[in-house]
Amino acid sequence: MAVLSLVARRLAAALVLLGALSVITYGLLVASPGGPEQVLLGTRPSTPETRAAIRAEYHLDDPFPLRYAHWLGDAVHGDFGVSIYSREPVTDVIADRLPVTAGLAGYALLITFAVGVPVGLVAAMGRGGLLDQGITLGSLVLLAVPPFAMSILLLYGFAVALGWFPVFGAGDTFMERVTHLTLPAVALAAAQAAMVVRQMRAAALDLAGQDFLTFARARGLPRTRVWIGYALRNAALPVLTVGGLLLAANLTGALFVEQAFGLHGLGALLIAAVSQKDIPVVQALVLFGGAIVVAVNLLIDLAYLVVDPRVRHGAVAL
Amino acid sequence: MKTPTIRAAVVALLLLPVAACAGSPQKGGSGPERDTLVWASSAAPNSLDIAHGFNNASTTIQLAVLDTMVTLDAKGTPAPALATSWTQPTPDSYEFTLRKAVTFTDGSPLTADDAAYSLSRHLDPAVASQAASYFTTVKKVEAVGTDRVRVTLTRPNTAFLSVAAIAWQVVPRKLAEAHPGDLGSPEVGTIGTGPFKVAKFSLTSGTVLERNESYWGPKPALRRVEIKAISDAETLRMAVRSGEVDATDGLNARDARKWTGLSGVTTSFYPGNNIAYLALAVGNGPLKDVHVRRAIAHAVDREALTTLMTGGHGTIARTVLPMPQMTALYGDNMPKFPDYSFDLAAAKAELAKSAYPDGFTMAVPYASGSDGATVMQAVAADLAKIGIRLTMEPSPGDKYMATLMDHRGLGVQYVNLSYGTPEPVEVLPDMISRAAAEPQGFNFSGYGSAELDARLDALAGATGQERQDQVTALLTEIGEQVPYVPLFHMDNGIALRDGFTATGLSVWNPNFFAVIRPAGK
Amino acid sequence: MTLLDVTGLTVTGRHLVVDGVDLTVSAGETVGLVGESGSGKSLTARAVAGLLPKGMTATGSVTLSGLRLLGARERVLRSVRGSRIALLMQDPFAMLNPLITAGAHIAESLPRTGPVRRDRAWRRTEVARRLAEVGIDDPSVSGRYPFQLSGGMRQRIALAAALARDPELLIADEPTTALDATTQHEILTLLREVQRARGMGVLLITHDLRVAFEMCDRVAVMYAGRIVESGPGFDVAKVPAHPYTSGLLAALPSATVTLPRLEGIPGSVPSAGDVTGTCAFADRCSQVDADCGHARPPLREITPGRHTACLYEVRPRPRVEQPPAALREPSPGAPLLTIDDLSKRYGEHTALGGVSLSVGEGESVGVVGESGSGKTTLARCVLGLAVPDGGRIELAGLDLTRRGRRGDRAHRLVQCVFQDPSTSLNPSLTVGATLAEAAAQGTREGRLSVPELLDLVGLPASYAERRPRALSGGERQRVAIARALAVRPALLICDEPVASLDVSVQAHVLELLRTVVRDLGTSLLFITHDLAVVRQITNRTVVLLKGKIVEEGKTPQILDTPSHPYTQKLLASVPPTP
Amino acid sequence: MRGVLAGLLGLAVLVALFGSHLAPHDPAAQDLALGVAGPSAAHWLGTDDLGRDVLSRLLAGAGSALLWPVLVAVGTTTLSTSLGLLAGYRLGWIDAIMMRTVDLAIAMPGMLVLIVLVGVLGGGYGWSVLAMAVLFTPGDIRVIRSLTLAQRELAYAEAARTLGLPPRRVMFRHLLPNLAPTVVSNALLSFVAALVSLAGLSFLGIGLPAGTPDWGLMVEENRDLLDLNPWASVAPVVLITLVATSATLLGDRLFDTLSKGGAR
Repeated sequence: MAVLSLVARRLAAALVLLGALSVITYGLLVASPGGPEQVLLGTRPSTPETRAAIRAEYHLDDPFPLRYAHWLGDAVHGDFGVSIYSREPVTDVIADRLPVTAGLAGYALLITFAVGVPVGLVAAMGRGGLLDQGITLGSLVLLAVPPFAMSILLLYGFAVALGWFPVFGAGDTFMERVTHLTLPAVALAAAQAAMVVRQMRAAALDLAGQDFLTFARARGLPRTRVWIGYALRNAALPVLTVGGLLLAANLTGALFVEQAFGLHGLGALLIAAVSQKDIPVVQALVLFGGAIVVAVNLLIDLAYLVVDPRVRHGAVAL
Repeated sequence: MKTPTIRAAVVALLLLPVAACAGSPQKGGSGPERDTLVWASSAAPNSLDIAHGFNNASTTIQLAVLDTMVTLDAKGTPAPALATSWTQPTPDSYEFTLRKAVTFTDGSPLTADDAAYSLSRHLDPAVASQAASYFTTVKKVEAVGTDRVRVTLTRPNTAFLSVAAIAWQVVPRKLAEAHPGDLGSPEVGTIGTGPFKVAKFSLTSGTVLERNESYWGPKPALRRVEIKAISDAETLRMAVRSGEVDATDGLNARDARKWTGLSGVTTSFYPGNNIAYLALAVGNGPLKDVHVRRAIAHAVDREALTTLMTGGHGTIARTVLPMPQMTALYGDNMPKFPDYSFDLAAAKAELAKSAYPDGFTMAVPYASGSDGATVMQAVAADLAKIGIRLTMEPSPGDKYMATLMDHRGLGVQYVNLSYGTPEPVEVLPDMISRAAAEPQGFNFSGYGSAELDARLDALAGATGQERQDQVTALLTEIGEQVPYVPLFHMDNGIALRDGFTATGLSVWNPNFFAVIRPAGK
Repeated sequence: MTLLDVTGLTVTGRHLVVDGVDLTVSAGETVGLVGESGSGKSLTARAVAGLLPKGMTATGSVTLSGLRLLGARERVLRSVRGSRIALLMQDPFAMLNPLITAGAHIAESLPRTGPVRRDRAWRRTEVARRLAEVGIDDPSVSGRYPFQLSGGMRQRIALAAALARDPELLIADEPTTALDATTQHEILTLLREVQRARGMGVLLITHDLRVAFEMCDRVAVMYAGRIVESGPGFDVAKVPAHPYTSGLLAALPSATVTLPRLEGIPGSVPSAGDVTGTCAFADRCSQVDADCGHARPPLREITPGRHTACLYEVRPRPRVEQPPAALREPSPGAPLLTIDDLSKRYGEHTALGGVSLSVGEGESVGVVGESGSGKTTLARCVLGLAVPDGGRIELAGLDLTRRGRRGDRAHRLVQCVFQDPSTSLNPSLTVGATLAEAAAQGTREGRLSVPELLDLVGLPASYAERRPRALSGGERQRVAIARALAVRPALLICDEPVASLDVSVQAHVLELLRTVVRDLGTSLLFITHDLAVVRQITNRTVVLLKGKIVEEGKTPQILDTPSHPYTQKLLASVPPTP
Repeated sequence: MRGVLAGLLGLAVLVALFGSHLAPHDPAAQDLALGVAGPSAAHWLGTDDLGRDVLSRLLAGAGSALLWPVLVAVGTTTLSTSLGLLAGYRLGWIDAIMMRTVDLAIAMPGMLVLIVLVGVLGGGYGWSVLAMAVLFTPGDIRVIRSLTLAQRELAYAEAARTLGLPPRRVMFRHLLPNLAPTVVSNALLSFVAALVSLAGLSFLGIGLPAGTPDWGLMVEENRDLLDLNPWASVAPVVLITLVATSATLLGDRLFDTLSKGGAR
């Protein structure tokens, strides 16, 4: 069965990936100067006894392989340890932050497609026309604006100058969430929407040249049938792929925006954790990120499986 | 160019639906009677237990929730708190009498046992308390009867009370014993006898305090305090500006100009118990030479630096002690200390006397993006004028901190430390004791000797005039040998939106939530 | 009565491509529109169906039994398409939606209104009926996806879909070009049957004169965007009334006789825009004179229903009386190439199942087979582009199958001319560079210079400067031949070298190959699907079927008296040469 | 249009090379007395909080702002092109190994790794540049490989092989020129990506020494001056965007022309 073997293959790959990721990050963090002491001792003078106690508690004097093995042993039992900084279980720390980032990512993705797909199609239809050129140029510019610059721009424009939106935080109720996350989502989506516009435009143009589209029209099929059954369905896959990758990117890489909008999301957490040598948190985050990427890719492949018979019947390898 | 129009269109398209419900972003604070304060700190509090959260953000909350045995009055002298009174039977022991009928917010009564344990736990390595070094002189803590606590020291320590005023925060023994490592974490939280109790503590969505209605002391005017962490200074400022935040202490005197400009916001500054200086590693090459050190002291334009870094809300530092400690110690009759005016000629002259008449080049590590970065840039510019070339070596804050605390590659360091007590003994050992010259210590100049250590010990026990003279002597020596170049004292500041006032802000009483009150109340 | 009436149709894109075409198709009639690539025949078809590519515009008039199509609203056209005009396109692999089943294609094309209720059951039976009409009785086919079907099957499905709403006119644009000879034959027969049964009009677009003559009641020959001759197929074939037509006919290779000389038409097709004011064929014409250049000759009627755009009588071409079989007999002795029990598999598919053959010194052997017969794999194995699973290849005493033994001698022994002229040359290198590089790979003595090589293949030395994109398909193949011969190989392999060339050009290239190998004494292994070509250029022929040799012998006797049924089938499916 | 683009980029290059000479003031000269100030005759774009001339710093910063991304682009392109060609042409185990690795690398959460890497290694753009090159390469390798696979099947490539040309020659003289359009536009794309990401890293406080005149760093250092002198941080953003846009646009155009020209 195609699906099973696919899933199996992917899971195997995932294990390798996560293994590699964890070793690399752990190694980097251990190798880099300074340890969790700074965080644990604070910026106050400390006594030798305290320092000794800490080194013992966090196995700071063990050799790297031993420490890693220690961590791995717990990790495989689902115990990702306790945050050095906040002293709560890492899983809680992440669970605490996830909703913000997830909301942001989802919202951004929504905007990205709500804008990207139609605009891309419009551009493709009016190919070479003024509108098309405008859109193409516009998307290029959006691609070129650094996300954090975009954040600052929006922040000043809509939150400070116009005061339409809150400046920071993620809000508590659903409605608050929406208002709080709108600007960050836009900042995040801007470049991605531009990407999707380009993608969609290309896909549509490519389709327009396809014989089977002409043949469909030649048989006098109704417009809806041609557009939905033929054009969209065939354009869906590439766009779908982009969407998945964007989602993964947003979940793991929204840190600029989170930083600028003072959102306590995973990105912000990562930055803090890295600078605090909060190894358990960083490890968990990186693994989480890896897992997300793997999962998304798997979902995309499954989607292909569903939509494209050639893949389903193993005529084309994934 | 079509771009702007397109972008505008896109954004507008997205905003329209939500713009409606975006209504007034003001939350909290916007209630009918404004006894809810939305407070923002520039860093997230990481623990409600000083043993693991000895930093501004955390301590601010701790002092609102937990009571200390003693406290400091406006002049910085110890005053009763949970201890109604105390005696000093021998120079090296204290006996505190506990306030009657005080209960923790969980209803359980406060006992002498709780109080005693709350101190002794800081000595337990298993707790790995960040406050441990404050209590190194504590030998024994015991509950005497139901309402008295006796503390025995290894040797007399005049600073003990002042230190206790910050770090001896009283928690229930049961709770503390059960959680040596993670008391005060979001999971465990904490219980105190203070004016407020914790309604919610999360590193992500912030902290909420509610008035402790059964508080033994004067009730705070605020019913509820919501505490947010906004790490980005600019975002924080805009949050206050837009009214989403009512008050914050997260403003750097340096940015005063930007804050004072905000409408509907009053910013007030008061002397901070901090000292910014350059540490000159006396063990390192050219810096071995006292003339070089003096030359540097002369060459740095402290006045310009002070205005740059404190935006007019600070003072030039003449000695290495924080201003409040100086005033607490000397009052108005400040003695004259060796001072090095900004004088390039004098600087060149000093340098000429040294082994490096034409100057030298030296690497200077610093934390990128920090105040240090700015200061060192300015200093480098100054020193270049007398031929001392500093090559800037940036590294991320944490990495810099790590190398610094390992005392690796010390040269010219910018250091700015805040302290908690009016006691010079809290500061001086950090600067000139040989113990502090070891890794994890704060003596970055490496200046020190057995003789000095002895004098420091003596100072620890000294009182009155004797104490004053000893400090003066030490400061004078530091002034002559210049292991440190004092730079400036920076004021602390808080910003309040209209509708709130703060009276009696003092460096010795960082309990903001007790002093901030709705306007008119 | 006339069904389709096209008058003065002109199509312009970046420049003029169709220039005033008049054309009629009556009900029940099959009209062939013949022309080489670039003659504008396909665009004419597209214009009629109102499906011109973006950026192209048509003027003139197109009416379908009175209804104006050209310039009509899209809504009108949509109501006409499928139900009255159907369009069948060339590439069966690109014409179907890869994501839906064969059945779905037909079902979605069925009329949406009618006397009986259009429910599921009806649709199923209807689909089955339509499939049966195009000769597919296996109902499971309707459940399959395009990629699971052979080219022929797909073309049948496409036809069924195109006819689903019973149009009066079917425009078939090169419907069989992409298919194998035998399949092509089947589809054409099917097309004729369906046309007869339904009595519908068919406009058949093709580049293959023979197909046109075989299929059509009337034939119109297109050249550079205009029609140069039209008339009943039979007459046109017998007595061409335009030099171009007669040129084409002369260039046609024949499967029945070995022509002493293969004559192509000199020069190449001009673009319609450049010749609006003159006879488009003038500067390639053997009997051109002053008047041809002055004005555009009108399409004049010579006999009823017979038109030509030439001002003059077409002189009959002089028949070169020469003993046929100009091919020299191979010198007897040890064979140059010996292939022994060669086998190669790709996964499940067996490309070669134990093939043994030999090529003698100076001999020319043809390998005939359809796609999937393994003929190309055979070539690739000899060239070392594929590694055989078993068997031996010995070339001039050198064992090519032993790994690593190919060394630097092999490439001097065997070279190849590949099929696709569009990719046979490196687009980023000049012709000169390509040839020089090739020559450098040969032995020092007797190394040919670039000009010599160009001269060898009948190209001016100035071509050395050009890049491939400035060359016509024929010229590219000439260069490709020169490149292959540059190292003076003992054996030249040709893999369908002329398959994608127009007839007139094809003739040139074949003639060139014939003479060159004769002069250089190179042995030839000629791989093709076209029996007529084999006849012209090989002494011996090997017929491959599914990776096995089914028949082998002297070319004439195989083509004249085939013994194996498959060979007979192949021969039967070659359209008769007039 | 292309003229305009080339002009813009040419200008950028000129400034990058000679910017510090064009600067009206010494970009490092501080004027603490003046501090931050808006545009004036003396300082067209005003000054930052150390009283340094913004315009001069922009000009002087062009160098580092453009140099590093160029390094990334060059590194990424050469690496990905040669590896992609190798894998796609040689196939076999080389290809297998390389592709597995690429799959792995692509599945890595790029931004995460970058932050951890640079956050830990710290100091200077050097590491960031390296890390970025490593992050960008796998994707390009894939593209180049698949193109190579397509090209090597084409008649001209097979002819080259049958001529017994050495693999290196086939790869670089025959295949590479026909991949040019993709290679070039890839290079420009990674340039843009690097330009933007490096600015981003500066924003996170990772990268160059404070006070180095560098566009990304200026945005970060001066963004809290937006009220007092917006130009200090807006100008660099505009410049970054401008350069990035024209680079991408040029990439698109070049791709079109090259593929029309060189290849079929």
